[in-house]
Amino acid sequence: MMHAAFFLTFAVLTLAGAVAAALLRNLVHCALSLTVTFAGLALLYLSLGAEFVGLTQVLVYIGAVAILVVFAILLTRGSGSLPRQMLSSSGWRVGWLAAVAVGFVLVAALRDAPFAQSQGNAPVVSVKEIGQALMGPFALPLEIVGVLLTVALIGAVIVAMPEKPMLENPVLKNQMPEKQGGAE
Amino acid sequence: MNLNAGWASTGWTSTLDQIFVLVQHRVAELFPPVLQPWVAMILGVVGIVAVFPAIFALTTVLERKGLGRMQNRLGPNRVGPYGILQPMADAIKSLTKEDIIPRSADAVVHFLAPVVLVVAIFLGYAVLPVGRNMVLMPIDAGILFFFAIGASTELSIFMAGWSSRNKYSLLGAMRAVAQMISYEVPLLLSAVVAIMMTGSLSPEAIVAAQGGFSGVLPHWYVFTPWGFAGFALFVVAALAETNRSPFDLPEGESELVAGYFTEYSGFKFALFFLGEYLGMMSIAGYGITLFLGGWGAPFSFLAFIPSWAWFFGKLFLAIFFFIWLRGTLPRLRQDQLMNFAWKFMLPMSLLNLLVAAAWRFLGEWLGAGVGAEAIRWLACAAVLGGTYVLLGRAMLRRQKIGPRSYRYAE
Amino acid sequence: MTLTAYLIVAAMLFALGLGIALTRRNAILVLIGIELMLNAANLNLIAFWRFGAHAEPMTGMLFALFSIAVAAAEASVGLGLVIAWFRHARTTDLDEMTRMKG
Amino acid sequence: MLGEGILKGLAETAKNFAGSFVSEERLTTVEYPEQRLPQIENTRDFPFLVYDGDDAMAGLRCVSCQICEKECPPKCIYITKSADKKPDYVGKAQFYPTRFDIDVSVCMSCQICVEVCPFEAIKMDTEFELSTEDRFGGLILDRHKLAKSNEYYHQIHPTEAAEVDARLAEEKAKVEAKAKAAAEAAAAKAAADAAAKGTADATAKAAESAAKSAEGQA
Repeated sequence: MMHAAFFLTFAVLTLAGAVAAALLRNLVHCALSLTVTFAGLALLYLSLGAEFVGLTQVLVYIGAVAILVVFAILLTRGSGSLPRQMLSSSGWRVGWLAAVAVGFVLVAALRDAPFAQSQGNAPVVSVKEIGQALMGPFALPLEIVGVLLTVALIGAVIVAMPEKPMLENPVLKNQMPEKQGGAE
Repeated sequence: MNLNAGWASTGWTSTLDQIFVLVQHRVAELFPPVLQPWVAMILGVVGIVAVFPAIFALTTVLERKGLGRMQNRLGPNRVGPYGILQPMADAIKSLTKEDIIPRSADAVVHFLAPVVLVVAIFLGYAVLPVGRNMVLMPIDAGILFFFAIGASTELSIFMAGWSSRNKYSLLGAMRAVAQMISYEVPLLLSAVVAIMMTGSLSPEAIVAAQGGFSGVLPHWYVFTPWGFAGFALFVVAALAETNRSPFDLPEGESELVAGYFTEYSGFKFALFFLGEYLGMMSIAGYGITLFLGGWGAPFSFLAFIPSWAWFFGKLFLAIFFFIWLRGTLPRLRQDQLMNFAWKFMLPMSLLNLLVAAAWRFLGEWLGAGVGAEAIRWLACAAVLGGTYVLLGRAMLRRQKIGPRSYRYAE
Repeated sequence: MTLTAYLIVAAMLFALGLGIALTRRNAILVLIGIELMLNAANLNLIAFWRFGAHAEPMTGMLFALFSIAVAAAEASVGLGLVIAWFRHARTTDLDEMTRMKG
Repeated sequence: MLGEGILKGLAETAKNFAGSFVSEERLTTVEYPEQRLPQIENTRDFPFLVYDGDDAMAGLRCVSCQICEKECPPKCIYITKSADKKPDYVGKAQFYPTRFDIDVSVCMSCQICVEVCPFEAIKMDTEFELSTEDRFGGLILDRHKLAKSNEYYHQIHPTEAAEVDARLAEEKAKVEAKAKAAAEAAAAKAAADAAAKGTADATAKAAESAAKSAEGQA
């Protein structure tokens, strides 16, 4: 009973945040409601007994991704409210139709799907066991994730680095048209 | 609740040590069994919500008096004996002030920001062991919980700065968020050494691992080379993380009025103030837990003093150190701040991880014995100290400023 | 609560994320939609970890952790690309990103 | 080495912190309402009006020339000139202010009014505890509040007041000498006239006033 109440609260929080992110006009509000969704998901993980994942969700999504999104919005001057026609792309009816259809199909399929469900308690996984698993059987994925994160870090820095002006770029310099003289 | 094994003391000292836990149990037993865990939980929450704001109130006046003494002044001494009731006056003032919301502000976000900040910071206390068996929520990944909560305060600071529709607020918030993100990396990495050595993310386990004495001296992590380096890095990163001087750029009065809470007044401003000090105290509490033995006594012959008294004593010392630094150091520049985070703190904390790992394996290879211990100690200290000197020299070289040249004068 | 309830929440979240990614014009919002879909997948993983008949208790959880790490990398690179594009074209509007060159 | 300066600074503040408990001399502040620093002689903040004699309103040196009102940069002086005249310190008939208000909350203490006053009538005060709850009643000082005796002026700025008095006496002496010379000339003329007309009234009057002013000067 208690668990059901918690589940309903967290699920409503999660979905309400997502709906708000879909409908709000101000981009920063969208980002903040996205944070609500992340928090709701973290609470769902905690209620499922996945303590470590829930806390990682908070640390990574609320602490880093949400901040990143917000910074990106401000850096691209998108913090004001958008006019209605700027909100959605031209094919938004088709898009929402597709999304609702996918959701409907998924929900309908899941409702009747015969999953083998264990009714026992949550599997107890201590942080120590997670660490040992990461260093033992999951060492290779861990290394790959490490490499991926490093590459992403360097890639993001290079992509977002200010571009050199054309005149300093040796390749583009030769392709520049000759300066038009005689401008008064 | 099982008391720590090997903790031998007479009856009344252990009663005094556990007095709050016992009171909690006695009160909870008055209720039907179904409600008992909830009552115990609520009592714990009430305790934290009462004690730490009270310390905050005391800290504000002590800070002002301490700063005054450091600047050869007396500090506030008008309200009550020795000015000790100053927080009351401040509280009355901030509660009776008009609550101003700028006309163009985003009212909802503007209102939510201080609330979210204070709630998040209070959550951080949930896993902080303030005494033996005195932790509200003994979870396995307590330290991770604290860092996750700490990371989420950044968002509320952004909310405050953005929703005010004020360029100073926004600049202050941007500075604060950039600074907090930059210093979160060394903060986490410097804490990791203690976690590595304990082999647990639980604050209680970390405190327990630092228990025990060799001779009269305790086994605190701060007394090892990697522990000392980790502690120093943690303190610097904690200062930056809580926007304390000398890293208080986000609220640099001379250029940003008051940073992200420029547009807040009255009770909301008081909430920000409260949040700032509570954040400082919680991060100091975790620093104590990670490196200074938590609630452990510093000498074996003083172990009869209750554990909570030790914790709060250490907390007050940490707060005094923060005040001392504030009275001493001028504010950094933004470029110095970022340089320091990425070019000094990050390499140092990464090296410290390496040294901590080396310490562990050197201990296995060299075996026990005073000579082996000394070699291990000196080797680790030499690596850390040498790198500190080299990196420090590099930092200082960059700062050297040539003689000023004038284009038109002279 | 049953496994199905969690899965339905995840499915609805996925549909919402898909809707955002398909319909919104701002590139950052599209990234937000993709994040939501990834999170829905994570919720599925954790729900199956909790309720599934687990021969290996660690795998589901660790998969979710790796998924979070990958999502973080994806977000950082994606937002870096958006900022780079904005610097180039002064817009984050996907309908206006019609040039292949540059 | 990095951090050396921080340690030095920490030692310095620690010395201050501990020292402030040991020796009172280290404390640079005074407990204001109870303790006060002695004012230096040149302390000055807001203007006041000097009067001579006992009656404040009768003895005001101000002749309502309104130069200060015009020169005041923040325009905080308000003067209304009288319709009638009354004799000033040299006995010359002058206008006097029926209204002389200074809005001290606007005044910026620049002292230009003092510099431009040709009659040494407006001087700078040292009174600074002017805070009040009443903005318009308490901070717009009228001529009754502004008038302060020459003795008070001597008390707060002795050197400056002595200089002012000397200057005024000199001026007065000059005026009197002139008056005397004029009187004597007049007397001579009057005597000549009296000789002609046989009336000595004017002579007596002039001689009397000259004697009186000589007495006053002494």
